[in-house]
Amino acid sequence: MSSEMWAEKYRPKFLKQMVDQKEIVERLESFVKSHNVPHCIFAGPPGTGKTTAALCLAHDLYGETYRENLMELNASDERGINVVRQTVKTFARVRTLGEIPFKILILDEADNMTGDAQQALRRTMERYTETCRFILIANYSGKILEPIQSRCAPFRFTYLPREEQDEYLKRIVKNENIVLQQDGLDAIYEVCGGDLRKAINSLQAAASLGKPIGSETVYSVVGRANPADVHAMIKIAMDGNFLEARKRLREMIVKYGVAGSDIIKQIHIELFRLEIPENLKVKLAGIVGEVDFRLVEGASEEVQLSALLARLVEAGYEFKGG
Amino acid sequence: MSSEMWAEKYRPKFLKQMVDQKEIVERLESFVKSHNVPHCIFAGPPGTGKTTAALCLAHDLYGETYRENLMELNASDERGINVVRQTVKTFARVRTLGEIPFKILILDEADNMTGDAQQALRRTMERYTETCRFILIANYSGKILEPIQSRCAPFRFTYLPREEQDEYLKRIVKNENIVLQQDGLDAIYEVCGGDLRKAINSLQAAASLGKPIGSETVYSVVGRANPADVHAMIKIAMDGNFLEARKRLREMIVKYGVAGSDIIKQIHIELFRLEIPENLKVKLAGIVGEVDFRLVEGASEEVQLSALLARLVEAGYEFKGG
Amino acid sequence: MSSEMWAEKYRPKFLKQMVDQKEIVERLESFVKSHNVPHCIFAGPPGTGKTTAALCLAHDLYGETYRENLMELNASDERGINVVRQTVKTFARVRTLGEIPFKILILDEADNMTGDAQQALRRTMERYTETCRFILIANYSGKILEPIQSRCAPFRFTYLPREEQDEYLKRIVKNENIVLQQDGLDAIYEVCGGDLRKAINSLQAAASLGKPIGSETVYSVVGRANPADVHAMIKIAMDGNFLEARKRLREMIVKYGVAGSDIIKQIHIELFRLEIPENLKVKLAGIVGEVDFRLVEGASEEVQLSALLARLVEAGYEFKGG
Amino acid sequence: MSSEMWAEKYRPKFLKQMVDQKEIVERLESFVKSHNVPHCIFAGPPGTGKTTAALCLAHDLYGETYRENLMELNASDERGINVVRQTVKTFARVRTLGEIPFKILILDEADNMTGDAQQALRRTMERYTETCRFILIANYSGKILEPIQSRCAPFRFTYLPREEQDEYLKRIVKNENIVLQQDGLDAIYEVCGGDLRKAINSLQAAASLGKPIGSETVYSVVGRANPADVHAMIKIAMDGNFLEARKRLREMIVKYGVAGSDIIKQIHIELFRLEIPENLKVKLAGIVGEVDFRLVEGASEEVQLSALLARLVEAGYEFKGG
Amino acid sequence: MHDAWIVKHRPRSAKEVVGNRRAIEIFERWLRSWEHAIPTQRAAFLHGPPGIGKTVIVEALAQDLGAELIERNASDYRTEEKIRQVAGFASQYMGFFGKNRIILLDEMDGVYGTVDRGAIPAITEIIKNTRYPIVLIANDFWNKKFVSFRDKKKFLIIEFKKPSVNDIFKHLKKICVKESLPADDDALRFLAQRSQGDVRSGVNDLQALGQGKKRLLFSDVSWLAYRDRKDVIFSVLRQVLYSKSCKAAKQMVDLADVDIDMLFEWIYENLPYHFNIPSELAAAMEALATADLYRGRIRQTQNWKLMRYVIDFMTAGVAMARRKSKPSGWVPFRFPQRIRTLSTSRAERKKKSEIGKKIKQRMHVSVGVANKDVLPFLKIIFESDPSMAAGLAGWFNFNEEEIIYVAGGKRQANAILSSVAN
Repeated sequence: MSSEMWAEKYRPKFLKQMVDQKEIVERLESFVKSHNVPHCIFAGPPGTGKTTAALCLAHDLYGETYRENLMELNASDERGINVVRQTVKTFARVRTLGEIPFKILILDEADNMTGDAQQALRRTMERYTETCRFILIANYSGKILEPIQSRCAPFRFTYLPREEQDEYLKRIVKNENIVLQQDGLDAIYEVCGGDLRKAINSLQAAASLGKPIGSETVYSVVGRANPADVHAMIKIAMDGNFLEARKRLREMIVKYGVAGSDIIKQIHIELFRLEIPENLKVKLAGIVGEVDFRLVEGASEEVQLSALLARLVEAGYEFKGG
Repeated sequence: MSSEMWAEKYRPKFLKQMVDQKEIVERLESFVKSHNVPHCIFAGPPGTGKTTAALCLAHDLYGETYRENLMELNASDERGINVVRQTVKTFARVRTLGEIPFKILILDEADNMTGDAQQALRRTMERYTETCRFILIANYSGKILEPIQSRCAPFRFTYLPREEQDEYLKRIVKNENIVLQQDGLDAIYEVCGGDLRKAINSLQAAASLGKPIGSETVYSVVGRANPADVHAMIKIAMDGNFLEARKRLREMIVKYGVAGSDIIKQIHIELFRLEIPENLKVKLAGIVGEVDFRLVEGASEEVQLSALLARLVEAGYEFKGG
Repeated sequence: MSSEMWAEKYRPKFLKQMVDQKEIVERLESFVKSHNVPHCIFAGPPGTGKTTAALCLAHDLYGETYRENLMELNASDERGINVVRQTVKTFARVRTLGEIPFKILILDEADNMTGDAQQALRRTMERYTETCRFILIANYSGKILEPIQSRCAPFRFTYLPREEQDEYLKRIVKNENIVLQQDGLDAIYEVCGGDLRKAINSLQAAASLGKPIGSETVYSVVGRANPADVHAMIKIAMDGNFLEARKRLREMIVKYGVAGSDIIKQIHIELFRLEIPENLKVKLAGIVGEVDFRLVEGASEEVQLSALLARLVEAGYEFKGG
Repeated sequence: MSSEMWAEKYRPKFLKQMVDQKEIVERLESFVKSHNVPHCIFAGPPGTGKTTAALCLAHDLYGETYRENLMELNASDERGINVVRQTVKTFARVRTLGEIPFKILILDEADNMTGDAQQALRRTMERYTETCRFILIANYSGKILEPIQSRCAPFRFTYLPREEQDEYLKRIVKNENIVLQQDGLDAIYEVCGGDLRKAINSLQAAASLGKPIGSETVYSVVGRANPADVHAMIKIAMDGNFLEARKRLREMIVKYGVAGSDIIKQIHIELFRLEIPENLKVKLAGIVGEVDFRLVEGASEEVQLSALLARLVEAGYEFKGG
Repeated sequence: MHDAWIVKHRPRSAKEVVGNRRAIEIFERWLRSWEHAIPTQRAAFLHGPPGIGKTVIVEALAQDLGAELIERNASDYRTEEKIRQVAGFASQYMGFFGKNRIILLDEMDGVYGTVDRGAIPAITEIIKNTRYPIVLIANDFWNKKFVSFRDKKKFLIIEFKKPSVNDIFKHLKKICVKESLPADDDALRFLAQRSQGDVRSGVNDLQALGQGKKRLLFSDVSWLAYRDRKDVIFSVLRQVLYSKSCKAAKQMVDLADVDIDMLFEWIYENLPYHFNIPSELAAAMEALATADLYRGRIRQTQNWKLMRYVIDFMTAGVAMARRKSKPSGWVPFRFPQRIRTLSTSRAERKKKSEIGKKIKQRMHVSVGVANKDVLPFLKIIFESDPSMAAGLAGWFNFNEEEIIYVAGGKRQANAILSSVAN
């Protein structure tokens, strides 16, 4: 098993290699052309290429020496005010040698910074604006202070459409010489949505088993239950067979090594695929919400999931009764 | 894109430039006239001109050298007892040279100081009262110890009325040569209330996109969903169309890059604009509160938001049924 | 505005000036007469004159040189074992020169000392008993080790009765030439209970506005909502008028500059004064507590306060319905 | 008589001695052959040979000096970020002397690590990947961060099938010269499922009684090994004797150190075995779920569980009454 | 005249000490036995509540016997080194005048339990070789740091009890005579009762109230605040359990100045005895559980303002649970058993975790798993099969104490221990 991460190996190096986020790529390329980059905010869900875009931008801008003119910092790692105050300052203070008079600092998970740290960041951005441009990466731009927002050009990244993700994965499959079955591909999309990084990581983990990759492999590798199993369990419970449903639940937990909170999420998803009246779905969604919350608070998985099944049984009665 | 902050650029420099908070300005001008300033507390919500007023006062009092006779400290930055004990003492100890025998120290976010720090502050205020006057800036004066309150003249700042804020923004719009549509103006007020600083910051961020500023731009820039969209989603849910409401919700999250917890806040606001009976509002307010809390505790956003919609659907049934 | 603190200015200097705590004062006077003072514990809530009594005792005992024979230490300031071990020993070791062969050491907030520090104190008290008498000042004597309690004569200070506090304030009012209306006086008592120091501080802060002092002034100065307003809001909510209650709540927040969490505290107080069945009060306390906790956890103030009112409305329904 | 715990004495030393988990053993042997081991995750329920497999792998890899090249760490004993940062680093930093250029670190109960600790672990794994390979042992792989999972080869251990467990036990029986009756064997499987460690411990404890081992013996041993006689406690409560039930509860918690969460799980299971009407069971299950939830947040497990006992008393009373 | 009365009227000889005649007699006999030879018990450990004359009796007897008293206090022997300096020398070498000598180590409670850096072992060591009687004094003999002093063969353990109300009354009366302070018997009896056996506090009160008076009347004393003792708790409890209004139930807590956590335990212990209707018991326990929930939240968030809800539910909440419930007859209030159980089992829990660590080293499991999945089976083996147990004890490297623990008692462990010895 190669120790290289595919997510790295197949990461685009230049803006023009980026297949997705067309509109954004265009705006970034115009920055490269003009040799000028404003402070930016890259906002959007995980795995949509925010960091990749920032790295490509730097690569295109500085060429092969881009590593020297670029710094990546993770705000949530060493959260707090000191990162900003010190590391950032040190980096920003030193002038660059090349043609471009400024460096680029990528601040990942910027929306995880405390308010105080953001205040300090704001002052730092202001002071070093000539020698350093900031690219703030965030899931939610709304969590970044407005005085910072008002200094930055905003970019919004969105999830990859299914086809683009599939294409991407198939390219890897071909290159790595592995076998990915259609149901495996479906399972990856089911589990990862449009989060490309997660999809590639899951593919690599599944590939490490050395077998053709089908849906079971994917689910087991990511520690998620097979939706079909979850579906079956819900049905059994709603048919009134509490004990059998509980057995199935335990089996799934053992078989896929799923954490209780993940099972809940899956029950939530399956709920909406059940062929039951919508008002029943509504009711069940409420119950799932309650149990999800209790698990977050640290309640016992076994007790709470059993309680959930009991509620499903009840709902089943009502459904048939009413 | 200019790197100057408009909130700074358009900040009044002298008391007479302040268009709002008339009564307060008058009292402050009388201090300037008498060359005497007591310790003060400026209390009120963010963006109502507290710091501006303090700076203007100093400017009017000392003229162009006011920077030397003024110190700004943020109590929450370097919170705790040491700020007070050391920085404050050092500053207060040095006598001024000019006509006015005292300096002014602005202590921002004074209500964030710990009780111990405030005790120390109290002693410092007492000791250096001849050479230094304190202006404590706070959101809530109630969080300042009474022994300090009883030493200070209290000033209460309130939100700017809509017209004054609009006027302010329009002046900037004209000066900066940008286009702000009426619905953009409305959106800024919707989002910022009377918080002028926030309004100017949002305007500047929206302007950075280089397009005429309409409501969509504003909402997207500040990471808030368009109230009309939220409103529509609630209505759909209450009409019983759970799945469609859920779809809308997801779209909003992606489109505006809004965090779930922020959507909750908006649902809360829209709730009170719905044309539904009051007892239904009561019920929904309780539900929104519950879900808001669950998200704070770290429950799954997707599960909880579904649960919330489910409760809205239920409420809709009841409303029509009963 | 004078910078002298009224709480200091009007503090009694001699035991005979103390108008309250008659029985205790009488005992202390007999100590003075017999030139003998045992170790004492002065326990009781803040602002009931414990420190004042100790200072007066010393004054009466030593006359004008009392400062040399008296030491005040705050146990919580430099908490821990070292205060006791070192400062206290140094002071207690030096004999006095006057007629009285012992000094007096006032140890404020003695109930904040750690167990270890108290153990060390116990020994010190014993060893230096001939040259030094201790007056331990505490809110709760229960937090002081029994072996120490057993070495001390206990005095419990209680809140000033309303009339005595009023008399006190009226004296100040007359002296300072200000106008205090009856409802202002009532408001001070409401806010400060029998805490005289707090009452005087509030009076001084209110006086600084330079207007006749009514209840509104007092509440606004101390950043508390008027209990009558809170009371009315609860009643309106429990009568089922949700929107009106919410309007009132917002008005209070703006009018008095109160933080939401402080409003909750007041609702909690008012709730036990409502004329509703006793068991309903417990239920409401549960609702208030839940919301209070949610705020502590960082939930949205606005959303949660609405939820609180909603729950009150519901409780009102139940009450009337059941 | 032997002087070892049988679970250790009969623990396989080499991969080829492992009779179970064939597929896994095969993959591990291929690692040994290639002298290369990737980071691994061993996931699966307790007593399925995860630790054994890791130890065997190391033994086969390094031969008799394997102790020096292997480090065992238990995340639940030394939870938190510092273990990872420091202990791990120290170990990983020192190069090995032998043929194999890396050491092996076994991290048991890795799913108990906090998110922060796992983040730190991830970085450590990355940095020291040349000199140290990690085997993470976990019950649920789903609780391990994705970036870590994607760096590890996943292995999923499952419960031993009945025949393999039987074979294992019979070998011990023969070797230790004891008598195990068929019904005893059945009972062990009944009680232990496929948890081999528990099965062997039960066998050894049963053997210590010095009699041929039948089902009676097994049940009695397992019963005694489980100090929480929750069944009896529930009965006592439902018979109306709250004080005695509370006494039992206190013994379990204080004397035997049983965790409250284990007691409640047990109560939940016993509930469904009670001879009471179904709807009462459902009702009680709801209450148990509620208390389970509060158990986490409350200060005292005993108080919370006592409240549950009181509810059982109430239910028992109603049941008999109605 | 400036001395505090507790100093001024301190007993000068054993006869003047209030109460505890039998204890004093035993102690005196032991001290006198040193005149003939060094006894096997080289130290006496006097223990009992504060203010009943433990230190005083040592001083008085030293006086009576003409012995030199070397008195040391906790602050003098926090470390091994210090204790050797102050007591080691004195215990070996004679003074100038060849006088007898008593070494008093007072206030042993103040010796740090865990961080005493060897003070207690050093004291035991000095006692082993001392040539003069050593007297140790503490309030709480059962504290686990004194475990090494519990051996009755090596230490004379004497418990001092609270003197009777009558004894204290007489003592106070004597002082009044000396101070020429006429006093009502009622007043003195009230003070005696109030002192709850603490003679010193009784004398203190007498000075606080009587000094400078022409005559001490009952009305002069009755207003004085109670020290925080049981009867305060009792009246709060009664009010909490039987109040008809929230206000009344809550008020007591504010007025009575008691520790909230302790009060909680008292309510938790006693509540079930005062509710005889199951639904009301359940409601009351529910209220208490809610109060506990807020205690947990306070612990978790460190936000003390939530304390108001703890108080609401543990007082008003409990009181409002009552509809018709009455106790069956008069039920005395009981001391919280949980506190007692917790403190007695603390040492045991620590032992258990030590054993868990040893199992962990042998069996590749965490301490938690060791205690849950291995120890219970080990206990059965240790109870049933001494020879297998002996082997395992060796394998795990258990010490004697641990073997006794796993075997469930000394008696059961004997067979194992003798087998280990072989």
